Amino acid sequence: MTRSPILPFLPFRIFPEQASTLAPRTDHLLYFLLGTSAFMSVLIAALIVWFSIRYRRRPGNEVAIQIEGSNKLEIFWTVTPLIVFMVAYAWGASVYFYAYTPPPDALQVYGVGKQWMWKFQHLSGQREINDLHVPVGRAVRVLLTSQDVIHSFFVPDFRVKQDALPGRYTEAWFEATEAGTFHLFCAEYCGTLHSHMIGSVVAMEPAAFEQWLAGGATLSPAQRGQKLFQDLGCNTCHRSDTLARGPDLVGLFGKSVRLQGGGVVTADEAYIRESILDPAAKVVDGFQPIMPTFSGLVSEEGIIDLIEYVKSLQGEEKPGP
Amino acid sequence: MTAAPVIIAPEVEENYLNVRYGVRSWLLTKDHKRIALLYLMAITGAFFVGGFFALGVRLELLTPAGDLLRAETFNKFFSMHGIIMVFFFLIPSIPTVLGNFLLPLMIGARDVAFPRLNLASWYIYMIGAGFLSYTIVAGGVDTGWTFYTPFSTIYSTTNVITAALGIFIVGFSSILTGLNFIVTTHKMRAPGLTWFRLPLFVWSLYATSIIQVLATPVLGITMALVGLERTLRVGIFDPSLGGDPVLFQHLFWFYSHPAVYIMILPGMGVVSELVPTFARKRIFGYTYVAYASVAIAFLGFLVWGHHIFVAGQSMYASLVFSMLSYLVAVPSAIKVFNWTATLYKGSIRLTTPMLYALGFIGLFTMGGLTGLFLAALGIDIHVQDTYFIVAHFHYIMVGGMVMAYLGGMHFWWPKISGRMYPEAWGRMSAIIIFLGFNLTFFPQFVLGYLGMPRRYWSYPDEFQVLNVLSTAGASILGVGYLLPMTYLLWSLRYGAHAPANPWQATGLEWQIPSPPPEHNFERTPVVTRPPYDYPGPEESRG
Amino acid sequence: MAEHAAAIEHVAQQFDDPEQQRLVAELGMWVFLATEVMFFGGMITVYTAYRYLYPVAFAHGSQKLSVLIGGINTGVLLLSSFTVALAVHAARTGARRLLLVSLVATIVLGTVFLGFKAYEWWHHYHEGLVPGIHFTYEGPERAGVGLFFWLYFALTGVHAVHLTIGIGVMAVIAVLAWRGRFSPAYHNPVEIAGLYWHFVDIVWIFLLPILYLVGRHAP
Amino acid sequence: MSVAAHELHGPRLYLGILLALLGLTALTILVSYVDLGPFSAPVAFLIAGGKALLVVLFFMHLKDAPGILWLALVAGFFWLAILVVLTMSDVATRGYIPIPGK
Repeated sequence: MTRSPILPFLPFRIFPEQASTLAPRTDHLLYFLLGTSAFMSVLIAALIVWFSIRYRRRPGNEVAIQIEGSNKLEIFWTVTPLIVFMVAYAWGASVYFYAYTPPPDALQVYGVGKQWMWKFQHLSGQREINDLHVPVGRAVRVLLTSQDVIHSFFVPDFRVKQDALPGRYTEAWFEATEAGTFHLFCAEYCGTLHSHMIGSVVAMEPAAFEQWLAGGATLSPAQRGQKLFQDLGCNTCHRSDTLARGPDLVGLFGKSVRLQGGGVVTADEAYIRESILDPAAKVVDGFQPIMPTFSGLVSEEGIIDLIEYVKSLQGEEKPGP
Repeated sequence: MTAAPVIIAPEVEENYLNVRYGVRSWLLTKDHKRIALLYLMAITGAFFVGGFFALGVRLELLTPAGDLLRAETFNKFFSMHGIIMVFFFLIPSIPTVLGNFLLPLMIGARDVAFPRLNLASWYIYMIGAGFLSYTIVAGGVDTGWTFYTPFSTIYSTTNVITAALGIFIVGFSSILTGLNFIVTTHKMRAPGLTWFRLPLFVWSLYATSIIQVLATPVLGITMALVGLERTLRVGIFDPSLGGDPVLFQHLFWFYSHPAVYIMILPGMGVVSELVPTFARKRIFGYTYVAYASVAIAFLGFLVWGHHIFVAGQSMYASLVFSMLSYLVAVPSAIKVFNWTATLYKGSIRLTTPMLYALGFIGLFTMGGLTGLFLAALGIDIHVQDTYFIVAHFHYIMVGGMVMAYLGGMHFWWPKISGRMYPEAWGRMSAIIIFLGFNLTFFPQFVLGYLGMPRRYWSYPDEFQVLNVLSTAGASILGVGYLLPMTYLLWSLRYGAHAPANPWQATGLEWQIPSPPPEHNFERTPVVTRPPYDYPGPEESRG
Repeated sequence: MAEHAAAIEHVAQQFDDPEQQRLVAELGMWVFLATEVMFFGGMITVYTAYRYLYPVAFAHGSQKLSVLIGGINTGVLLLSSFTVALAVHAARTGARRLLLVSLVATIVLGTVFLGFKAYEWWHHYHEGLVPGIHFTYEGPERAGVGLFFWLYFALTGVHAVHLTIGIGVMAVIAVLAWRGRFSPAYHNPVEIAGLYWHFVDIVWIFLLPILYLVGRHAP
Repeated sequence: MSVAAHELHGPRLYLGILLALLGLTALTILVSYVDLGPFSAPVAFLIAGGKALLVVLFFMHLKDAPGILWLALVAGFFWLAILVVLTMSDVATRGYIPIPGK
């Protein structure tokens, strides 16, 4: 049984641990709102109790003193809360921006929710179910999707939450500040064993994490992606020579792509995913929409592998112009 | 059985209850007062069925392991609890019972504008309730009351279609009641009863009706789309067929957020009647309280996006919805301040209805203030979909709305039934409910911030102490609700006969006998004075 | 005076006079129409979102519809609105013959509209354009085209249900008119039913461009 | 009495409105074949709105109706605008910020 460090006589905690860089930011806003709310609640309650006693009906106070109202007071208690609210709004928005803006050097992990488990994929090859190992002191970016219904990635001690939606990528990030094992919950109701879709985020000291990464690694996603790329026959069209019927993918990731009909799109994870599942949606200028859909043929994890493979094609320089 | 000790045998006047007898005279009635009683029976039934499911949920959560109910059953229990309480109790409760009974009386009319439509609304409600009863008997539904896609459309194996149909149908009952009240308020007021002489309960009913008329059809069409999607699987909210599940959430919350105001606005209206009556004082800032109702009804439509801050909504939209959410808190705050100011220099009697009203102000204040936490984007990320949310909306819906409903029921019980309820029992039950409520739901705020997600059948051990407290509170709350039910029924036979105006209140409804005659007013009253026109001492200021 | 008495006879007990009754009925209908706007509004929102997400697919889908039939049907419905306006005029002036003729013409026009609509639907079915039941479209943007047709059937279907109800209401009004229930002093039901009919017409006025006329100019 | 309250609209006026409506229908169909770029949809809605306004004003007699009926009509469309605009404020702004899902 864990006890609260603030009120240790209670048999339960009051605030969760602060185990990420986001947690104190969220909590400071909470303290501000708690303070304001406590003040208001106590004020209203005290006034009600005081008036109820002071102005109770009794001989000598059978008749009330009639007061119609006061415009000054009304304006006062309209404007004052509004100012406090706008402070809370701006503060909340700034925490929100922090919570959803990962630093560019963040370590990337893929997370796929399915009834009723979390599957994680490290870029170095480790796959985990319901556990997520991360290093302390380094930002971790979790790219989320779902294989069936909506789930939600929730780590209370990090104050992080983001729904994982089928058919889309969403993103959460955090930077753990202390080593330990923290609850990972699914927070969006997802069916019968919703409450069993829980796991742990294990934050490890960087050295320990490196050691963990080295052990038991199989093929990396990019390597698996390369194999899948060949198995599915993608390389028959996506190639750099003159037989190419689809765009060459080398050096594609992160670049802007000109589309048929004049649009421009950045080749990010979501675009590559869409191009695999719904190839006709955004066709690259100069190519025919002949690619068949791979929807139903590739699992969400397979798509992740393919995306990582396309990303890995980044470094190889094209031979000659 | 001994007869009740009747001290004076009062001359039984003809009233709406004894003017006609027999089942037919009730089931075919067009009298708004009798329709109110039909609704009272229906929603009381719904309340206790919904309460039964709540009991199951709370008992299961007594221990961390899922041991009392199976997971499937637990999920059906909280889903049925939510669906029944929201659509079949909270939304219809005050408008259809107190509203139906009082609106024509308060504005000096013989009936609502469309009496036949009013009865039809009740039958539509009963048909919807029939579909929902079938759903329960056939094994329930496990989607939660929110019916999120694609779970509800593809993955759930329970009776989603009949439940959606029940909600679709009961929605029309709500729409027609709202329509009836809007037209009644506009066109049926007694001579001299201008808008700013209306009781605040009428203002709040009017604001509620606007929401019912404009928001409910969107829920109807959304439920219809869910039902069709489940039958035909065409992909309207299914990402694997190109649909967008977040779009469903937009449509759902476009109704379901304003629906919270359908529940709470009439409650605010009741409190705005109770506080002046038992302080024997004009309400502080009448026009502000009146306009605040309309402002809440309007702003309440602009904030639904705060339910989906972490659901994949764009950052831009979240910023907009967060700011709008803070705006809707302002008129609510205005109301709380005005009620409190009304007590100042009043002549206050802490009767049962007043205890409920003051309890409402306290609990609503806490519910509203915790709403500010949820509107703050940064905190919402953490507490969304946890018990913090559960606690917050129970403070508004149960602590707020149900307290107001019970306060109103006690206040107007003499008018409705012609009998007085036992005052000592009334005060005791009001206090029990207040304490039981806080014990049930306050620990849930802490649970939520600690991170316990809602709709969990089992949970990690460290959450147990708070859950035990909550379940203990729930059993006290349960007793608290059974008490009024019992003594109000008791008073029907043994209660003292009520005079026309037991509280020396000012509204038009108190100028006629208790219970009222069939057509309310012998001759149409002419209103010449503002509402809450309580006497002051000669030297009164202002 | 006799007319006034006839009007008084129709006043329900909760009203003071026929004028109040008429205003109540009118306001009730308009509030109901506001509800109806929101009822269609839910689908319009879904339409807007998906048209934004799948602009090309919506153009493809729209091109599969027949502008000719859509145009003719718009004409038919506008004509029926005209006959309803005539019917209300006839009721106000006590022209019973004109009232009956206009009501029957309205019913006939409404039925013609439904006939064309049914023909269109039958045609779509044979072309395999009915999502969930018989959808064989295999061109580009299959998902978006499917959503377009799903919305097409939802919108035109709900509209057709409204029109069917309208025809039923007009039939009842026609029978009442035949029995001579209406007079210049009392004809609320004609006015109210007319408002409803015009609303159904207005819905179609918006459905024509959003369903039939998307991306017509595209190659 | 109720008749006197209304200005009577003759069948001739109705016929004129009908012809205008049919003309606008033909116009909107013809215009849809012209490539107006981003203006196609607004023009189509403008014409549809004009047609609806004609029906509302003359066939439904809102021209001479008390303000409260106007309020009901405006409320319906205004609330529809709230629903569409705020929903699109999400749907149309996804991906403005280069964070997946935001």
